Amino acid sequence: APATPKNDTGSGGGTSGTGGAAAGTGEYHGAYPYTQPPQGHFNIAGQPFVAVPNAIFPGPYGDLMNLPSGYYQWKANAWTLFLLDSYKLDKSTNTYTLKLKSGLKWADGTPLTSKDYLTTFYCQFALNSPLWALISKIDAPDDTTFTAVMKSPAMVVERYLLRSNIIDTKTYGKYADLAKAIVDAGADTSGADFTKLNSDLIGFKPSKLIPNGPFDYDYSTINATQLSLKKNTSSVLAEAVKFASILLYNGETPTVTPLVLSKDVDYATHGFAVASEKQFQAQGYKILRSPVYSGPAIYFSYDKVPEFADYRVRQALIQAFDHKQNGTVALGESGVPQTYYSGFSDNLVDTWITSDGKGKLKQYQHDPDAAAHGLEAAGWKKQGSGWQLPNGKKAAYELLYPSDYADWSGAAKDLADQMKSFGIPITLHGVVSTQITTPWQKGQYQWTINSWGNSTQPYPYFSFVTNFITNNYPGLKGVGGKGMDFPMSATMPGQGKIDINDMINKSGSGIDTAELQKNITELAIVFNTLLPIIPLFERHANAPALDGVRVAKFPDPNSDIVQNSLYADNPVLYGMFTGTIGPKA
Amino acid sequence: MAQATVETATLETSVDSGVRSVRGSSLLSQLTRSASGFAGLIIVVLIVAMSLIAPLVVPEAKPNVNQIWSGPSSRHWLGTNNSGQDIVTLILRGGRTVIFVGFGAALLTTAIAVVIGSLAAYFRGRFDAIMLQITDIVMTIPQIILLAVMGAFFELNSPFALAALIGVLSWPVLMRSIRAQVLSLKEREFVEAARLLDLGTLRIVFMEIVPNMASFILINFIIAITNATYALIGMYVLGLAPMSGDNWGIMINDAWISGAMFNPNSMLYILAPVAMIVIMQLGLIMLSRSLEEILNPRLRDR
Amino acid sequence: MTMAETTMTAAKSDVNTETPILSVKDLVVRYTTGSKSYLDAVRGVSFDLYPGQSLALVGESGCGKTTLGLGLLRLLPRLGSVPSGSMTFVGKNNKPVDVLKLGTAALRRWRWEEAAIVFQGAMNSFNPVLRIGEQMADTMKAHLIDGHKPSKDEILDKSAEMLRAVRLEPKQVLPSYPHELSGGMRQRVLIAMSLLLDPRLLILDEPTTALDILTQRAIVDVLGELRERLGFTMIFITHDLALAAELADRVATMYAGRIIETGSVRDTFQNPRHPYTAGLINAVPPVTGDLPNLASIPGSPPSLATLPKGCAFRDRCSYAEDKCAEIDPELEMIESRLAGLSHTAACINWQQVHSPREVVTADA
Amino acid sequence: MPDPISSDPKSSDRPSSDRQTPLMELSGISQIFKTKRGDRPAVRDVNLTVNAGEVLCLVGESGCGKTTTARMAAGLTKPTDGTVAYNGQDIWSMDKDQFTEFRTSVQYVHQDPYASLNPIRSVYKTISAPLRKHGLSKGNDDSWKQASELLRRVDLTPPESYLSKFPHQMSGGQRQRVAVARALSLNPKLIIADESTSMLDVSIRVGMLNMLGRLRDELGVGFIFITHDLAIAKYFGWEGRTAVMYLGEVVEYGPTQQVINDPQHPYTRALLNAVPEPDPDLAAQKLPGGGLRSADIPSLAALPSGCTFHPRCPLFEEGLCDVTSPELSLIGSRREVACHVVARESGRAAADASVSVSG
Amino acid sequence: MAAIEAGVRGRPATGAVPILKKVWRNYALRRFLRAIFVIWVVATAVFFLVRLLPGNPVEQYIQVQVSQYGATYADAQRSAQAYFNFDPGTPLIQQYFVYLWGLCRLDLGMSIGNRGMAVSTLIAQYLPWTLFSVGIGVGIAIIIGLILGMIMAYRRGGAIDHAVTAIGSFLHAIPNYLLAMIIVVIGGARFGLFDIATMRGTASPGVTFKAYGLAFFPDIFYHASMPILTYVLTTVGTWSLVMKSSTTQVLEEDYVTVARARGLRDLRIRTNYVGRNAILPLVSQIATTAGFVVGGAIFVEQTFKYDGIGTLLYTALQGRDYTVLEGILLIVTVTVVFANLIADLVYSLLDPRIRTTESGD
Ligand SMILES: Nc1ncnc2c1ncn2[C@@H]1O[C@H](COP(=O)(O)OP(=O)(O)OP(=O)(O)O)[C@@H](O)[C@H]1O
Ligand SMILES: Nc1ncnc2c1ncn2[C@@H]1O[C@H](COP(=O)(O)OP(=O)(O)OP(=O)(O)O)[C@@H](O)[C@H]1O
Ligand SMILES: [Mg+2]
Ligand SMILES: [Mg+2]
Repeated sequence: APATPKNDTGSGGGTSGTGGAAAGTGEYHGAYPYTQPPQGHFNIAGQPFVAVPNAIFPGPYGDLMNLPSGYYQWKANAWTLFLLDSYKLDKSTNTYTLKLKSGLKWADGTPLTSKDYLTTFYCQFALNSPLWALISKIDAPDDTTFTAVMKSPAMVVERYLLRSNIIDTKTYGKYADLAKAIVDAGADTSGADFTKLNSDLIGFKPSKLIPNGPFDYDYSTINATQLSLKKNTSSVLAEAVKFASILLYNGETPTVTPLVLSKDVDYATHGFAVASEKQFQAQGYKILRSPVYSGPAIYFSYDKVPEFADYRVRQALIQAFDHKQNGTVALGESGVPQTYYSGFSDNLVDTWITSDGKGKLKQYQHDPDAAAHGLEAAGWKKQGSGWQLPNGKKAAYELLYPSDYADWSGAAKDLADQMKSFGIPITLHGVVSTQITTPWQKGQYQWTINSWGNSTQPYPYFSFVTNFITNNYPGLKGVGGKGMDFPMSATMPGQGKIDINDMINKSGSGIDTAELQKNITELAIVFNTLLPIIPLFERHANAPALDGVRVAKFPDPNSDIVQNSLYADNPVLYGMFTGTIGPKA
Repeated sequence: MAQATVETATLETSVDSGVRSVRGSSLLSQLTRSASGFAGLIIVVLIVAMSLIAPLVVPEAKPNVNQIWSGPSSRHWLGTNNSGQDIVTLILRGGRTVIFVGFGAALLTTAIAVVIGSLAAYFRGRFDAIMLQITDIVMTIPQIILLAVMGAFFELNSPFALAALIGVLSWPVLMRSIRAQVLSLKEREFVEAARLLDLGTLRIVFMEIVPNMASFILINFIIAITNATYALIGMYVLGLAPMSGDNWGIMINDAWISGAMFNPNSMLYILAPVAMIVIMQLGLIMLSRSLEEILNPRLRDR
Repeated sequence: MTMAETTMTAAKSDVNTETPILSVKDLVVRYTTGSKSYLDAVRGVSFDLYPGQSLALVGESGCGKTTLGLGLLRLLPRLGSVPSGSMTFVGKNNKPVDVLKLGTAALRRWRWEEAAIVFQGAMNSFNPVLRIGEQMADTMKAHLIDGHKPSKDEILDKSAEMLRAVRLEPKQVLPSYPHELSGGMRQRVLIAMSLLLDPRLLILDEPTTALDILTQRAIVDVLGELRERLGFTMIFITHDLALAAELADRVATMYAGRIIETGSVRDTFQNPRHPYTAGLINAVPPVTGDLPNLASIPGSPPSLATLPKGCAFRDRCSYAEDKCAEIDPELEMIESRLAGLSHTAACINWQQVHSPREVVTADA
Repeated sequence: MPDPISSDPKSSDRPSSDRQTPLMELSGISQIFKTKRGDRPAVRDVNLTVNAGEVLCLVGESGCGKTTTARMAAGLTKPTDGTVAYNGQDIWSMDKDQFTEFRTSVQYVHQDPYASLNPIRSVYKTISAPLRKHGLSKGNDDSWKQASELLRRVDLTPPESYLSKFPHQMSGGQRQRVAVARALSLNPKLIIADESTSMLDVSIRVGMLNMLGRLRDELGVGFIFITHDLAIAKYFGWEGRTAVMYLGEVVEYGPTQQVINDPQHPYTRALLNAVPEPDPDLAAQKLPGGGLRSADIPSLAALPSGCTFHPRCPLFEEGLCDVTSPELSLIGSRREVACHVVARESGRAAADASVSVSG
Repeated sequence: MAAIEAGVRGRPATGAVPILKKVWRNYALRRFLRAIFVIWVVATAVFFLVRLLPGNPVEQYIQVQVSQYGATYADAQRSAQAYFNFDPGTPLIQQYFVYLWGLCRLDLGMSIGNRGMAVSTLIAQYLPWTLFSVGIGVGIAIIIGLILGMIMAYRRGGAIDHAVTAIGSFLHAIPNYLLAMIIVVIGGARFGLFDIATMRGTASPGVTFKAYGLAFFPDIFYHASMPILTYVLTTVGTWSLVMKSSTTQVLEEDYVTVARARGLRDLRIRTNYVGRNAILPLVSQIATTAGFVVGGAIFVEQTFKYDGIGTLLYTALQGRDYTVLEGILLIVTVTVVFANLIADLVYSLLDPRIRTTESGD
């Protein structure tokens, strides 16, 4: 269901639990990896969808400087608007109309108007945003109105429009003008002028950033290890956010973990190891397990292991091992077995699967006997402690996995253990993540572990793209490999030939909810039956959050907002913007 | 001269043992010369024996999801790992490859360094120049990159291949030290004497000159074992070696990436295999005390 | 034979009444050779050395001369030890010290300032990486000269002086590295170095074996001269009896770790009272005159490790009798004179031992 | 002492042609060391020969180039000029086999036994190594026996107590004898002995010299015998020749008997004069400084002009000796001397003074 | 004496050596040319190895775009090419010659992964910190190690020997990244011995030399202290063990006994007689650590978030930033090669015996 426009931004809101602290004192300590200067720069055009790499715009915390129009509540399917009064979709003209709040200001005092929205989205055009494949025209009829016309309607357009961080015309206007000219001339991105614009914008390195959000960089503090954010009082949310300053530690998991252990960090979104997590808990952190809406899955290179081309084999295999154990070994409580195997997160099933469709999704339970029967039905033979393929060979495989991902390698190890006791010996072959893309693309593996689902978009379409296309030949055209080489026109048992490509497109286009639900359900059943990849489990975050040291209270781990995707509409940031998370008294 | 009789008695045994040692028997009695050397021998033998035998007698550690990172207890002395396996079992079973690769690579490294280093110094001239050149090149070629590329093109499955690869890459530093020492040793007159007796170049280099650096070579050999062991672990980290089976290196890598350092209950998972390597190195170094004395008679003090 | 006759090198006849500069009593030096075995390379040696005296220590190869020299300076290798005996030394300040009891610091200063040693085998006596000049300077800088630290010039002057004294050209030698010098040159540098601090006692362990005769002569002259000037006492270890005759006024003959005869040069050479000494003298080839048939002492020296009971020389001795297998004779006074000038021998048959000349004629 | 000669396998097949070509011939050899501080001509234009069964004694002052000459003769260093011929063949143009043959038949005993023994090898290992390498011994026991035998030859008895010793456990003389024993192990045809008896006491030295003398007489082993002890040169080289070197050049060369009993070159005379006397009475009569004008040896880096000996020479004649350097010239029938004054004198007395030499 | 100075009676040197030959004979020059050759070979090898690494920057960027933002491959590829300013399709050999030509002009090129950044700027930014921390750490470790090694050799078999051997080999056998982690986790987080939050990095926020003057130095020492401690602890054991064995050999030399006989002060004997000779075989080993000083310790720097060249190397490796990788590795190569060169020269200074043979043949 599309989000219903909402007016309250939280800032208008009465008293929040932590309202006691004046906007002048508390400091919040977060951690997020960013590229430090001199490589790091302040060109934030395209955030977050087509961002220029290496911008110092630290993930969710970047939203503190340059607000998007709003945040999405993943569980409630609703937008919380920051910069807008309202937005609406005119289905007949396929036009979105965004109404800006009045009196919005940039930190330098200039008013924030719909012009800046134009700048934002023209710049996205200049950066090759997929948005522009779906819209044909944007306009600003007046200072507080922004419109976008879709050429091929899709639900995701709404998200692109509302979730993009708004950038200022003063800084980016010249690029937006150039982009506008190209759009007006027919949006041709193959011309030389586009290429030049694209390159120029990418190469653009403004020395400073003009924020519209409640915080601004404290530039003198930015170094390789940390940066501080200071209050931008002119922001619309300046009052709502109760922290006076924000300190962000730079670093990946290993360097941030000690900081968490020493309670220097209030909340961190890194993927922490189970061992660390346990220790955090021992020290009084609570763990916010926001779903990541994706997880690891077994991929087969059907070229290399044709015996898995038979879907019955895959259906057998998915029952052959204990997904819960696998998830627990990899991620502790954050590795949750899937129930529906719909191809996307169980958290989205209620939203996108029709009620009768849900019943058609097989809930593959751990059942080695059933698995054995399944294999035998497919012509495999149990021989001693191992399995014999229909062609007489022994079943034994090599599993390629990214060795530096703690959870995935844990999962790989456990999978190998479990498969071994099931009778299929697995040789583990770990490769660092930077080197693994090549074999993935070229299909140089027998089994591998790669991800299913999509953690930045709440639409199943993107998950299906990941599952069927990204690592398969259609997605890899031009790259020179065939990936897993799963046939896109497959035979569904009892249904005959299907065109998966077509089904995926259908699952993403259109704005009719019911229609979409139908299409998505169909495709989910296809995924559930054919299992082109075998999801191991669904990953949840294990973000430690420390109440009572600097922050009064983080949301309850069970609260709905924690269901928000960590990296897309972070629940803690949401809490800050809405004033529910504030400094300790 | 009341001492005379005593002397004769004891001195006879001394001659006797001297003769025996000269004729190369009773290595053991020489190894037990010093107490700490003997202790080292025992440590090394125990660890090697354990690593060889344990995989045959100790059953594999069973994963147990309910026991993840359980910390030391009476059932699991060193606790359990991220899949609930008993760490003691893993330690017992996991020495073989590591020790093999460590010794193998160190042996190869030391052998290459000694052979090339001493021959280059002995012959000087073009051979030396070429060898130095090669040494400089091997020494400076960035190994991580080389290994990454190697790992991408070859399957480094067998411990032999691993040992060979590590061994082949790590000799240059020692080679240069050896070369430098041989440069001055070969000017000694006893080398000249050996040349006069036409003992043969190889014999002169390896039997006359090289043993004079024995203790230096020995300590470097031991250091090379540890270095090779960690190079192996580095290869696991880089994902260049297959991660199958129980093996201290895999344990360390596994523990490292699964953040075992951060939790007192899990710390043992990384500390235990490191401790094994430490203990083995300690044992070797203690043992080297005795070996040095065997190789360098001037050091014997009893 | 009068007292006057026994002193032919200058400046020492008047010293006999003084206390000995070095008094060694029953010194034993032991080498550990195995976990339970050892050998005594010096077996109960006693002697007194008077100021200004020059004692030649002769004896066959391996009899413990070097060991004794090392022991006197407490420089034994790691496996060497002094299980018993005492060494009393009277230094420049005329106070007797027990050398075996000197502390580390005192011992360090004592060495080279009071007693210096020139080693056999000068090849390895120098640090290969330092220039000769630096090594000489090192030696001086480590000690006080007349109570003060020597200045650069003093060091240079003194080094040059000593090098010239051993017939070396300082300008050439000082900046040289040890390996650039011939064996003989190194040996001389070592001698020069030993004299840098005007030690009271100088131990020279075969200092001229590697030297040619001219240099040897020069050194003999220099040593004599310096001895006259500085009045140091000398222990001169050699197997070259001729040299001993020239340089020493007393000779002590060692055999298998013991001193078996002491006496003035003249007494020893003209009237040896131990068959071994007699045999040695007999083996010296003369440079003038016709070529004699020289005979070595029959048999071979015993191994110190397996010394039988009784006199160590008896197997090779033409005067040996049954009794010799029983007793290891002590030094016996043959002619008693003033302290330090007497003639002693450790042979029960000393009376029958012929003079060397007679031996030669008997052989011929 | 057991007879060492009878067991020599090589004695029978010694080519008889040895008698014609000298065993070793050094022709015009020079050695110039290049150092940072300039060239050092340690040996210049030396011509010497050794025949089988003959002893050539090299005497001279320290640093005069004896060792350097001997090292060239042994093929240890290549002369910078001139040729070294063994059995008539230039050793530096030999093929591999010939050179191997040369190597094993010419042995060199180093001056310093402290450095010439490998500190980590026991005596047994030191001596048995060449035996094993050249197949002269069969098995361990045989090596053991032969090594014992060699030690006995050099008077290290009982051999058992020395075989297991290491160099640092032995006295200087004992080491020197081990070095000699090692050189003997290959039954060499030419032994170059560099001060090889200097560290031995007189008695053992005489024993050794006698032993070496037997090798010379009975097996025809040639010797280059370096010593500074003229008495030893005289004793051992009585029937051979002696070359007196000074600052890298041979200044007097002839039959030992003549050179030592009737020295001509003022330097040789000085040397003889300096020989210490065992008799205290005789010793007292020596001339101080050997009768030389100066005891200083000039530096090789700055050699005196003319005759290099002139600054020290008692016969020095200004305008002659410091201008031209004398060549070796025949004095009498078999002796060469490099001295202007002596050559002139002997030329004058050539008619009446012809020394007959018994050979 | 006058006679000696009177004149040199040398014979004229044999034939004039052609000037080229003379130049070639020049040892230092010859070594220099060889060093250049080695650098060229290694630079070439590095170039090709780096390009042979699986994956390339474009591919990686695309992967992220596609998997995270749902871009199509085609789109991602286009923006990647625009961003990276690098075409993986250019023939390798052509790229190589461009690279070589750049090298000849001492131009390391532009970073691929960071638009508009010159490789040399990046290196200049990161390298000094590594030089500073690793240099000091290794320096301290070498000094302490050598001293400890000597003490051990002197007291062979004594308590110190046993203790230092045990501790030294213990430390040597612990990988540096683990030790760094132990310091951080146990020392910092658990026992709070120091404040890991403020110690991270190379300097405190905003602290620069320009702004703070001399007060800058205490700050950077404060920040470098833990990395330095790690380097010292992990390498000191090795040095002490190696030095011990080398010293043991020297202690047996006669000249040491003679030096004692000469009554030299112990210190003098230890430094100039024993130490100097014992260090000889270690010279080249010390030289090779120069490469380490430049290359940094990747994992240690990461653990302490100390942004030295190791960090840059790591990110360049992760992002397949070819030019940066090549630049860093070239610097390492040049350093190692020249350190070796210097080691050889130093060696011949320290050991005069080598020098003579060098010029002798
Ligand atoms: N470190 C040692 N260990 C065992 N035995 C030793 C050691 N050093 C010397 N000896 C033995 O002690 C004895 C005496 O040796 P020393 O060097 O004192 O003899 P020397 O009289 O100086 O002989 P030379 O005249 O040959 O130098 C010899 O038999 C020798 O083998
Ligand atoms: N490697 C070298 N480099 C430079 N000069 C050298 C070298 N070897 C020897 N010399 C010099 O050559 C000269 C002759 O040396 P050599 O060793 O032949 O003398 P020697 O006659 O054997 O003297 P001694 O009797 O003292 O052993 C000496 O001046 C010496 O310094
Ligand atoms: Mg001696
Ligand atoms: Mg010599």
